[in-house]
Amino acid sequence: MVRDERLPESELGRIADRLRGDWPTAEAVDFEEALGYHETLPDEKRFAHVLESADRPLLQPRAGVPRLDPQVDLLTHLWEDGGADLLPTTIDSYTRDNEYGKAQEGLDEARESGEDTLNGFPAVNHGVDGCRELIERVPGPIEVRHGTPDARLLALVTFAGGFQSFEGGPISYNIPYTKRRDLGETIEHWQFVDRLAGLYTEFGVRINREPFGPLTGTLVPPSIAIAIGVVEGLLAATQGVKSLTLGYGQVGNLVQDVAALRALRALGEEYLPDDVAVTTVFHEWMGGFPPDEARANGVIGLGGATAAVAKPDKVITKSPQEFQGVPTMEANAAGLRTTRQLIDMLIEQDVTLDGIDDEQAFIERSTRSLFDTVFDLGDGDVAHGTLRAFETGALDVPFAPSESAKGAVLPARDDDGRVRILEFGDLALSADLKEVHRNRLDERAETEGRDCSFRMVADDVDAISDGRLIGRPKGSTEGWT
Amino acid sequence: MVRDERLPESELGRIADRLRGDWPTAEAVDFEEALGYHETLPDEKRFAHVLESADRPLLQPRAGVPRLDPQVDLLTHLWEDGGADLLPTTIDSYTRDNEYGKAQEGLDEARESGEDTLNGFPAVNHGVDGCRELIERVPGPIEVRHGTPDARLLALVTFAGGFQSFEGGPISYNIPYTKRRDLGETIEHWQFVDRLAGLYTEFGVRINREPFGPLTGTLVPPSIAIAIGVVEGLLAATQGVKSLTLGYGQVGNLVQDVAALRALRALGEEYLPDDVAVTTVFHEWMGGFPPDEARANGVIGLGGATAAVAKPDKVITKSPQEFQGVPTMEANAAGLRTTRQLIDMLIEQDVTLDGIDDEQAFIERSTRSLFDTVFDLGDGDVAHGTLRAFETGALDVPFAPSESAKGAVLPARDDDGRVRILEFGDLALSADLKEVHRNRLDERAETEGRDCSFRMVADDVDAISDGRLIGRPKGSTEGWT
Amino acid sequence: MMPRTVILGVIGSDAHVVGITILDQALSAAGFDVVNLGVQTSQAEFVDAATAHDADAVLVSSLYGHAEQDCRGFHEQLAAADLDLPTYIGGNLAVGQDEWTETRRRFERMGFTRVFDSETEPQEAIDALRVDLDISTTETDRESVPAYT
Amino acid sequence: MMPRTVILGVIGSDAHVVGITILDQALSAAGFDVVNLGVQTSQAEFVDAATAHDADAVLVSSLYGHAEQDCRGFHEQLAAADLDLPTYIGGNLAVGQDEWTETRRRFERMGFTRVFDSETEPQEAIDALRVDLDISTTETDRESVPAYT
Repeated sequence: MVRDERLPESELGRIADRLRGDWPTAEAVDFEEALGYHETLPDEKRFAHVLESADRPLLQPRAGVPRLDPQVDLLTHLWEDGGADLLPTTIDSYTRDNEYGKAQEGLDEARESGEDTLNGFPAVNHGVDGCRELIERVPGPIEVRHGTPDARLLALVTFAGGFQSFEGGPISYNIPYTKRRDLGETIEHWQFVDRLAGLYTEFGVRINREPFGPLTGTLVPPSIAIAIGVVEGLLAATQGVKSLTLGYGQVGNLVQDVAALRALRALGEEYLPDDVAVTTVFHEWMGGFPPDEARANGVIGLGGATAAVAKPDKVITKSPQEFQGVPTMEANAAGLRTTRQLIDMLIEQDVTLDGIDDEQAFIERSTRSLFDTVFDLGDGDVAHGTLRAFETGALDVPFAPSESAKGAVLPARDDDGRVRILEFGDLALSADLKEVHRNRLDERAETEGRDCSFRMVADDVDAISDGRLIGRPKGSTEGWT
Repeated sequence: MVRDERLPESELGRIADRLRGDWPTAEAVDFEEALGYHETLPDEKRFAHVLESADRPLLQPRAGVPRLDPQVDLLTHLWEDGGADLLPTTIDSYTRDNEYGKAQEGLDEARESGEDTLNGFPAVNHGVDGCRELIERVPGPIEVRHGTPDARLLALVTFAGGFQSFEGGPISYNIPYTKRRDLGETIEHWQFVDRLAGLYTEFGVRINREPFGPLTGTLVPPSIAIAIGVVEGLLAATQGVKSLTLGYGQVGNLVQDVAALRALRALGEEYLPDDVAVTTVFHEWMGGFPPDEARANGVIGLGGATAAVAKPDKVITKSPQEFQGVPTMEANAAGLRTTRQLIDMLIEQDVTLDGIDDEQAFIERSTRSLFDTVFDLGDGDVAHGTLRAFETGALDVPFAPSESAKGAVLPARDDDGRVRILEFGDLALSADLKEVHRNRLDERAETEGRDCSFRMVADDVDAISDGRLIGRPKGSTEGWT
Repeated sequence: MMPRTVILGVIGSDAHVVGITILDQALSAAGFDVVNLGVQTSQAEFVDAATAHDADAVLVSSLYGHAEQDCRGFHEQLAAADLDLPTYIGGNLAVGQDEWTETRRRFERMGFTRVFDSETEPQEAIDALRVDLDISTTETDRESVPAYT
Repeated sequence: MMPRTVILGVIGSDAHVVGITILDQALSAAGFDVVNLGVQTSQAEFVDAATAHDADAVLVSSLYGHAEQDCRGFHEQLAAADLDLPTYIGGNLAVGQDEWTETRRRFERMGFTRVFDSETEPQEAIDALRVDLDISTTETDRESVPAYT
């Protein structure tokens, strides 16, 4: 049974040796040699250093193409024309499924045809040398962003390849991404990733780890996102990770978003050990975008304004082409610059909003309720408690495809546009907290002259892409999307 | 000497008769026939009705091309694809200089070549029938927007042509637009325009009048803009105008902009007669735009967010192509939709900002100080007082090209980005009010480690187009621009 | 009369979960017994669930554009398991610029009783089930559950 | 020694007022007596003002792209009025894609002592005036006025 205990070094080595057989490039991984390589990197390519020493929110886009040269060009464009402060390398879907053979076929095809047949950069296939070439040819620090439930080999290769930041976690890269992955097994897999990051850290190479805050990206109540982020942070800290970036995805209500980011930072600093440097990342709206670049720019604008008020350490930006899928690099850079303009115009202003403290206190109480239940269910062990909490529905994620989650929680916006909970399932919130959610949703129901029901949820899911925040009734809800 | 007295109807008729000689199309103007025409217009084309009965901020772009068919297409596009609530017809520069002959040449050339050789719609040349065709073929209410110091003939033709809203005023269309126009004469010219609007109003055709709030569009302190708007409103009310829209141009500081719009509404309602319906219009940033559509969208986004919080009756939108001059109709529509998305996402949210009340009180005290001086200088006559106030510099507009204004006032942003006054000239602000400005600018000077000087002004003028709000020193100020 | 049982699932390797979650809620609220198989459901899982639960109808969802491949042979499998019941499919069924009428006909020829596009409201599916399963409105209305349960 | 007098104005029908306002402030702060003719100033107005104020230098600004036409014959008029003094021009002087060096040479050939682009800081013009009018830095520094006067 999985426990929140540090993976012994012998076990780490044993697993690493087994993983080497999974794909030939893993053979080139040599921990001591990799330490030496990392030491050659200048400060401006050390991810944790850049992030933790920043005095303003840093901007980071998403981006990944299969071949090395185009990936260098793409990241260089986002750096130079977009003014990105931090860079990403998004990994392809085959790698996320550990299908390195298929990724190789895609990469070979891309190299032959010049067309991108993969939706990201297959870092394992590029191997240690390919990763290092990318690190060397691109001017900024780069994070591995992926969505891989079992990311052990990916971490092994990319850490040796010079990457110093790695997104994901056992809950956040399982529950929202897959149907049948066993959560206990995923926790074990991420203990390996985190232990490896911890080992690099012990030897002076500070690897930044970033749980994926937005989860399903669809109206996730802040307390759920924060509780899961803190749990993943604790699991990582146990393995020796010292640089943690906790994440949160914009819901679109200014007060709730600012309050949530403050709660995230406060609870992260409270729950995580003192020697862990906690930073925060704000994801611009991850739900459906309007099918119109002008309106999409409005959504991005609100994201930038929220970031300027909340001042997270990092902002993950969206592009005006979000609706159509992968943006051109020009659109991706445009999203960065629109966000930058709003932040730079607003950040020196004293913008103090009423109601932040109350909302923050409510989010913190709710998060504590969830977190304490996890802790209790595990008899003090966070790993075990997490498993039990998801089994019982005490911890749950709305719209999660995973069989490991009950998926009984349903969110809806209140009359002010804040995300509340309509269906709790067995979510571990006390009666008084549930009462607040119900009252707020009843207020909305009264405003709209209809009952609280799944219709609100359906309307809210589509609202922003339809050009508003709250899914007020107008007769068009969608059932099959 | 000009006095704030209602123009006798005989005098109105005499001037109208004289104007008829200025351009042949004026012959077709028949007041009684025009009243009958206006009565045929449906409610949705009655400007004042639409504006005054709205329950949310209405959006209006700027747009004008010389020929009728393209103007119909342009406005229809902005209505359908931009979702504009109110439409504009921007008049060409020749008409603004009363050069109807040159406007005719431009229009003829445009008709022959199919290329737009004028920068707007020459409404006088199109005449009553041309205007009516435009009104009939376009789905929404249309305002005449221009910049004409002597707009008497333009008003005569466009009112008869079915337009029910008319921008401008004797100060706001003189001081920021021309060098040598006599202010007293301009006041007389606008008394004619306002009296004509008042006469239509008496006969049931409510003509909406809108003083041009942004003035020079360059860091205009709110109290100056509001004082001039109220003065122009009073002059219009004397002539019988009952529908007045007072304007204000965004300076980019959220708290100051919201406070200014509230002060504008409060003082407008206080100073203007009870039977005048006062509405407010917020202009998105009128200063220099970034030479980059993505960053321009950020500026527009902040404008939309400000509008959502301040809730003016109307918003004049900008386009992402603002930097390059006249936008394509697609870019113009995009600016509308970006603004709309921000407003629709934010307007139902309870966004209450600290410091609004204090800033509003400061703006109101400053405005009263200016307004009371105007009143005193005129021995109770606003028209006369305005002339004397501009002569003495008691009332002044920064960066005004006009010889009728002292142009001694210089604005600069404080440490929070709010527009304050660095050089007062003879501006009629009491010592305690000046002290506030000085203290705020001294705070900034200390932050920046430099003295308060014209360098701050130069840096601030360029700041937004350079991608920030406050022109912090970095060694590049521009002298010749 | 017993509530009717409907099987719900997203077919193939499609992982779009929002629509089916809302459909589940809507059907439950309308009084149906819903067996929600979730995302990434195989044809065999649909057939097994329909047999095991003695289902009255099967509702298939597909959002990622591969519905035609994923549903090939589905009705033959249902028939092989002696299942004769209404089958609905809904979602993004057309790839590219296909006319909707053409798309609908193609899926009807494959054996689906009804074909819905992605704009369809849950209520339409509920109304169709009432017709196809011969349920009177009063009956299901009596069965409907409040939202907070 | 008396402060030096400089004539300032935007030539032609150009109405850009911001730059000249700031230049006025900068020159005044640096101790010059500034005669600011404002926007839309004709050649004759420049000449008359230089004569009337016994000016030490003339600074011409042009932002709207018609500087060359607006300045044609300007130096001939100055000479006719027996004015021999440094003349500067600055602003957006090139139309279209002209090389800056080419533009600068063209205005120098017309008789301007110095030619500045629109990115030029006021301080550069001040420094140039000090050189051209043979003013020691200490002298003007002593003359400089605080910002709040």
